[in-house]
Amino acid sequence: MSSSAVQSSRTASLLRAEGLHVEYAAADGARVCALRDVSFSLEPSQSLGILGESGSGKSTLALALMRLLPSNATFTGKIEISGRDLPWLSSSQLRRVRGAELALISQEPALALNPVLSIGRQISDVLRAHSDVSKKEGARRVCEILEQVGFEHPERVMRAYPHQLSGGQKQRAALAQALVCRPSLLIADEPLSSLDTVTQAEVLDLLRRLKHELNLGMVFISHDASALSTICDRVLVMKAGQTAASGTWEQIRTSSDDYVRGLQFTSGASCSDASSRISPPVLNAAPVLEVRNLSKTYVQRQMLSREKFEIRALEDVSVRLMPNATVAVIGRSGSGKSTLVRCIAGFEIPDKGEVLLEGDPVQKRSSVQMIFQDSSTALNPRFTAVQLVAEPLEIARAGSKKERIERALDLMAEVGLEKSWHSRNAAEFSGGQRQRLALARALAASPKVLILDESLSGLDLSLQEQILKLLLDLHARHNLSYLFISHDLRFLPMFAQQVLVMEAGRIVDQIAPNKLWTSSCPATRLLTRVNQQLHARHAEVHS
Amino acid sequence: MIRYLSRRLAHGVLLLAGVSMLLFVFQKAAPGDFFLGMRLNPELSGQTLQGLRAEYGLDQPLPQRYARWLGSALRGDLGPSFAYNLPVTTLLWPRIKNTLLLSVPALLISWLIAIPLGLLAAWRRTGWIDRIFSGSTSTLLALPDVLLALLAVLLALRTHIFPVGGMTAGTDAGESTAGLLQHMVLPVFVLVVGSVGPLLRQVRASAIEVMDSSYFRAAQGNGLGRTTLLFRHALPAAANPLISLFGLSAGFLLSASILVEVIMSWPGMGPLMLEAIFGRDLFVVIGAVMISTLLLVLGNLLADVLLYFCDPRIRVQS
Amino acid sequence: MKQRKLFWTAAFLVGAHLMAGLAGFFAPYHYAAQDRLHPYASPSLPHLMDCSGKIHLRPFVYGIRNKQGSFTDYQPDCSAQMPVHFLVTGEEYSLFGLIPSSLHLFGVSGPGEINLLGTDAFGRDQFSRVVYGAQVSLLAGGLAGVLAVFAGVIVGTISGFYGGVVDEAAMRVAEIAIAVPSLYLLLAARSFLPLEISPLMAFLLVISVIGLLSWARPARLVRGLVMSARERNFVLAAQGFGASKSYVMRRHLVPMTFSVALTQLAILIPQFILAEVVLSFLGLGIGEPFPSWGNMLAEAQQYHVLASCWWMLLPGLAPVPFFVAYHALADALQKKTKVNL
Amino acid sequence: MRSIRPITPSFLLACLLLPASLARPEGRQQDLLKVSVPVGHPGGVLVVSQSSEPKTLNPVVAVDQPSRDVIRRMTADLVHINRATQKTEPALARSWKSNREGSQFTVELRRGLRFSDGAPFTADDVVFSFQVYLDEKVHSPQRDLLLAGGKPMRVEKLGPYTVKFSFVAPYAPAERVFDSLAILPRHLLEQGYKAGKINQVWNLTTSAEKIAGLGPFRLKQVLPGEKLVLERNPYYWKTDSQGQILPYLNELIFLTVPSRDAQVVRFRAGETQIITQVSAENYSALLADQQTGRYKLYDAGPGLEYNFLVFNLNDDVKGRLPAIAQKQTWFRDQRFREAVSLAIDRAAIVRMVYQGRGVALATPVSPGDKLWFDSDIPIPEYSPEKARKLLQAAGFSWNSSGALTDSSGQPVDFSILVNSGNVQRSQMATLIQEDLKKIGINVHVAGLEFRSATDRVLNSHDYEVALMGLGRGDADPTPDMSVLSSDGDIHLWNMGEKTPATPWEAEIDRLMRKQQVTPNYAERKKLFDRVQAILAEQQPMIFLASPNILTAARDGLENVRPAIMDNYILWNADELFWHTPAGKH
Repeated sequence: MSSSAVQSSRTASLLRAEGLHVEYAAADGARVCALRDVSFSLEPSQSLGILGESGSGKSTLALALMRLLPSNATFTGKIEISGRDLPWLSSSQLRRVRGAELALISQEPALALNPVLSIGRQISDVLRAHSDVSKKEGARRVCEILEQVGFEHPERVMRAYPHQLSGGQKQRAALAQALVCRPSLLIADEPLSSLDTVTQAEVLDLLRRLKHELNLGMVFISHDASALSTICDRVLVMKAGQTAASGTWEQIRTSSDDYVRGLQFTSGASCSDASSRISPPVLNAAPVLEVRNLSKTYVQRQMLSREKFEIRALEDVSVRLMPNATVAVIGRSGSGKSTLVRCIAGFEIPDKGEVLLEGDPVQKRSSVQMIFQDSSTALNPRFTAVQLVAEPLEIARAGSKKERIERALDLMAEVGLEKSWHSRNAAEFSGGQRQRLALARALAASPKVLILDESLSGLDLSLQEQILKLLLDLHARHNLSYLFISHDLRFLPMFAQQVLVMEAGRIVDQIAPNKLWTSSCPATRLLTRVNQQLHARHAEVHS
Repeated sequence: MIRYLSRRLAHGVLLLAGVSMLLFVFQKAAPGDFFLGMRLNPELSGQTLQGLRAEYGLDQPLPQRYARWLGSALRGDLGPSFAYNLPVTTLLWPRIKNTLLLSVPALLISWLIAIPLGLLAAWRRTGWIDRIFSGSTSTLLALPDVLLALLAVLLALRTHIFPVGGMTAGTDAGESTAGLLQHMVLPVFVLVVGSVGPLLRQVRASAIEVMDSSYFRAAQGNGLGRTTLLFRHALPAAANPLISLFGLSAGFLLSASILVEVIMSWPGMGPLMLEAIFGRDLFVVIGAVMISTLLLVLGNLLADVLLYFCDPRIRVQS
Repeated sequence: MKQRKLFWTAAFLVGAHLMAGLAGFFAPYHYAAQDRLHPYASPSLPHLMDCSGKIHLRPFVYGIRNKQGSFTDYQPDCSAQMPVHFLVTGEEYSLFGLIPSSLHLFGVSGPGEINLLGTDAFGRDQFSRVVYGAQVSLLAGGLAGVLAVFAGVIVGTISGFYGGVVDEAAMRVAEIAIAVPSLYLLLAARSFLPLEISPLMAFLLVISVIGLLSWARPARLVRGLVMSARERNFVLAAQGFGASKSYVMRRHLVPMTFSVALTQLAILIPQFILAEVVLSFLGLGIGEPFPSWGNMLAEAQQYHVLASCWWMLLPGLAPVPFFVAYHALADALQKKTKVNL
Repeated sequence: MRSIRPITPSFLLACLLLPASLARPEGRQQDLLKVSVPVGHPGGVLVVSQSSEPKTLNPVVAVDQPSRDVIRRMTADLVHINRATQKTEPALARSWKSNREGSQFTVELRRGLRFSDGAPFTADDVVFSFQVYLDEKVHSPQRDLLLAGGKPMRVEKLGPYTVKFSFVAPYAPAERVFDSLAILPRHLLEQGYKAGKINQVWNLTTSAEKIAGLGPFRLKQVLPGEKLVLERNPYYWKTDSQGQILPYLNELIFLTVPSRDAQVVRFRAGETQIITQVSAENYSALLADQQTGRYKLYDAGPGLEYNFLVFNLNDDVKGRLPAIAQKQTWFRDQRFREAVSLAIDRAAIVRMVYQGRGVALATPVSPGDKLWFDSDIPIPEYSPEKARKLLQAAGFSWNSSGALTDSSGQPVDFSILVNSGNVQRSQMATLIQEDLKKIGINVHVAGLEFRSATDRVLNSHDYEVALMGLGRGDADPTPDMSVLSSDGDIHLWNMGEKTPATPWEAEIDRLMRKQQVTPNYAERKKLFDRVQAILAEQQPMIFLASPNILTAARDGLENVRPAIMDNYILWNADELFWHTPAGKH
């Protein structure tokens, strides 16, 4: 550390990247350019945000900075860490830099920790790789760092294995592992995206605190401008592997580039515009969907163990969904939202209670359709777009094959997909397009109720907005009722008539969306507070 | 744990029963019985053979014979060998010992070779090292055991460095460990060469899976040394399928070396089994398969226990 | 690059199988043609220089004659020079058992024979037998492999999809199928076949039995795959559209097992090629006069062959290029599978 | 490789045993048998390989060759067939007298002999032994030979050293059946016999001291699956011309080496010292480096094994197996059978399969059977032309593609069933397939493993033609009756026929029955010659060839006189000795 300090005093830069260029050799021999002439620099204890939509080359940048690119990638460019030229380091020199001066935490903390090694060992291995400490001293330092990242009982965590920790805890453990050798630079690659909002806020807080305490330089990669804005001094916006804009937040905010703007703001106007088109729910009619006293308990049995674990996923949950209405269900992950919708969609059989569609037990399963969070998993990769959309028709044996294809093409057009894309595979569509495809296909089944299970949360802000608009359109045109599952409260006011808050398998609060922020229910208040924290800057801008 | 183990054991018992029943049926389906082989001896009359058949109960209907065998098997008596006039258990035991003497070291050596080499191959996954690796493992797999054993015999015959077969020198009484080791070298070598190919591929494949994972990349990103990475991080994480494979291989401890034993005249299960199968020495075959199956069951159980200790996801309650 | 590798391995395998199919053309002699005067002749490689040191442009082989007082020791006969010709007419054969032809890739003119890999106990040309033997060995491997995978996919899909009692039962039976030695069943199967069918048919039937019996391993793999696949969102979605079980299995689950099945096939076929060797070694392989790599290698266990006729071991190496190709194919498929899933 | 140890255990043992055997405990007179063979030195170990391990050491139940080979070294018989001369000579019986018609024998035993555990040998042991062999409940394989006219012989003790055997009818081979009938020690076995457990005694787990016999060696140790060690019996009853008690060797070790080829490999590598039987091809290979290998090869001439094709002439296939029944119309035609015989190149079989070390056969009796071979019967010549003429005469013809067809236009083809485990016979089948193609007969070779093939021939009769081999264990025609007589147990071509189907079969039956009760050798020979002539003419079985008995022994082993009977090389194990006393190779 001292030597790097000396060097950095000369060059005065913690990280300098010049002309980074990365190409991947694809399976068919073609070369795909993932990063094109990206340059930036970072001073000690500064933090730089990298903002961009998915596929813009952010993660490639992180890997390139760590020199961890896969073998089919070719890299050119210059990376200097504290004045040392990273690409020219030998593998043993590189080993000494990694973890000691330069550390990485990545997107999915669950995948970043070795599942079969204890947390303590994983952290102390890093420590021992870089300094010759005794076992006892090592354990002490591990304890210390675990405490620093906010664990109350570090000794217990040291003995624990990754699967015993929650998502936030895992991310904190990963952070402890990255920081145990006191690196001067931390590269954080979408550290929040797989966490629920409450945890996101906690981790973000922690990062802010550590940055100050440890004098950490940080490269923070995210697609979420509002989260970035709470932690970064400067920002670099990426688009298709290239720098689209860079500078301070002020400069970015005033950018005239549509792309750059789209990443930061939702044009609330268009949404409210759409919401005005929303047809009012028929309140006095019979509910289209009624869920009565649903209960579901999972029993987990451990291999080699006699004990059973009961997880009460749902306890006595009742929901009424009126025709043309939208009910939102919010709650932390694990609160039972998913189980509820899976029971409604018929993928799970509840222990108790019943699901009624227009007053009768669900007869035709296709009347309730579900849009999954990650649409790529909901579309068979072997099917072409038109096959996907026509599948419900094929199953229902509706019309001739030709008619089915025509109907499918029409539906594609309706959700905003070009008809000429009909022979593409799902993988060839972008995230937003896939979500549209999933919608088209759900519509093909002529459903009455559409369940939107976190259907927006995987998408960039601008895309979220577009899909939302589409949803509102369809709502009116197809006489749909929505059951909307989310942990993000931003869009709720424009969309839902009622919000149900779930915690630990129960519905703890039923409230109108505009009264969310004034609710007295602790669970609701936690959710609203966290949302506010995360999107503070966003809110600022919005106002 | 006890409940789990007992469930597995119950499966094992079911398996044993199924296997034994099937063998009885197969045996019935294969024409000729043990005593048929004596009929071409002009000195023996058909009557005598009929008498012998009756003595061993071969003239009774199949279900009855099975029931009788099952009854005695439950008491630990796997029936008599027609050829040896001995209880099968007495007959099998020394040969099982001899076979294990070959197959256990071969198994261990194969794993000891396969693990570091497989990890290394996964680590250096591109370029000529990988090409040599996959080419040579394919070649290893392609060489029939028969050819390997014959080549080993040829080698011994030409060089006189190693004995050409057997377990002890003809004049040895069989007590000398050095002599035994000398006789073990070639057959164990052949077995190792014959079995290391698939293991290497399996280790490499499992290790690659781990090395492609983000936690491995993260560990690399934290600057861990190569040995630590490979043996402390990759190996335990890649162990699951390997442990299952290891457990499975227990079932083949008695049968993997049959051909090698026959060609190199090792006094193990191989020659006995072949003789018994072709000679329709029913209870010997059933006994041997039963013990093999038992090893399979125990091997799987062992694998489960090993998994329990190696994989915290199974061990520790969440 | 990987695509290219896949292409070349597949091309090699297709070519090699075609060569086996066209054995009549590539083999200079019929597999059963005996030369009773020249058993166990060593390989005769084409020369360019004759005994007197003269160089010839056209390669030739020498005839052989018995050494004094021996049936199986030969010396080259310098007086009988037999030039090698390409695309010669020789014995009649039929391509794929259909098209009669007498064109051979190469042959020699003269009284003797060209034996690139020597001759066996009946003076039959080993090279021709290796080429013809490929037909049997590859057919055996392919047939058994396809049957095993086919049965495995069916059982595995059903067992993985329905789960519960069906799955439990199927897996217990699979355990038994893995535990029981097939040798016993083979004895039964072979003995039940009528004798008048040709040894080739008999053998193929026996190998089919082996194949059908080996369903357990692929079935387990497919089952695991199907079990996870049936929880996938698009399968749930299809069920959400009201799809029947058979629809889900047919349209979604079985196609998902294809790549695993293909990979298994590439792994199993070599195994069955080796199984043929073991069968032959035990005397349960294909009967005379049909050659297979296994029954040719089995001859080498005789001491005199082992000690003095090294070329009789060569058929044991014949599977090597096929294995390398099959494994490369399996690897490439596995990689592809990973990308797809 | 092997270090020379100063004192080997076996050498030590020799030192200990030698004085004991020289100083016999009693001065009583002993009837020792003096043999006239070259005199040798005592000591040394001989290692021999066996293709499978002995199954039992119990002479009463042993049927397999390895067990018999070992048991015959450990036990002795009353009358012994000299393997070299193929004639009987005294063994435990000092002398015997028979009555005129040859139905009663009075045997005088040697006196003062002891079993290998030191217990004395008397007539009681003989009577006990025969009681066991003849007991129907024991199912001893020896019993069948002790029946004459379907009735068992009677055994009476006339004195402590005199026993009388009587058959209900004259029994020509009586002397010969005593050969290899081991005399059992009553003191060790009577208890087991009375308990009904005689079949279970003396198995491979029995400890050495509980087993005793009158043979040259006794059990020392069994290593299961691996080897069996015999040691010198100090109480043996033969001496050489100088009065040295035989055997010379201290130990005889039987090593289990599963395949014949592996046996040759072990021998070649110097790990065994003799091989009981070498295949002709291996013999040639060994011959090539006889000098460097320091061993000698022995060709004892044609043995008693005969290989043949047998046509399925069973009557019971009619209706049950129509395809075969149809082919039987060809098989029943003597001219067809003879044509097939003429088309087979026996010389090629001898040359290709036996490397010239064998003989072509016209009858089941090979020239190796010194007493019963009939040199007047010619070997069928190889002549496809004659075969074609004969077939034409029998109404067969050839179609355009050269295939033989019968009078109804049906192409003639059949399958030859062969035991696929036997390399030589498989090779013969391949050669015959090629030969018969030349006269237009398409032959399938159907290789089945031994028991499946045997089951078809003996039980289900679901075969067309089979290629088999049988061994004539004893150079006497009587055991051949089970094959040749139409009521024989393995009357292969027509099993279980009630009455002879053809006149020539009736004639064979009559002749065979007659020879069995004719005591005079010359008369018997005439009768059996006639049988052979009928077989050669009718060819219900087409006799092919008989291999020579080929053996090998390491240099320095003396008195090796391989014979074609029993264990070809170990039959005089008591006389074998190492040229150098230590017996090191």
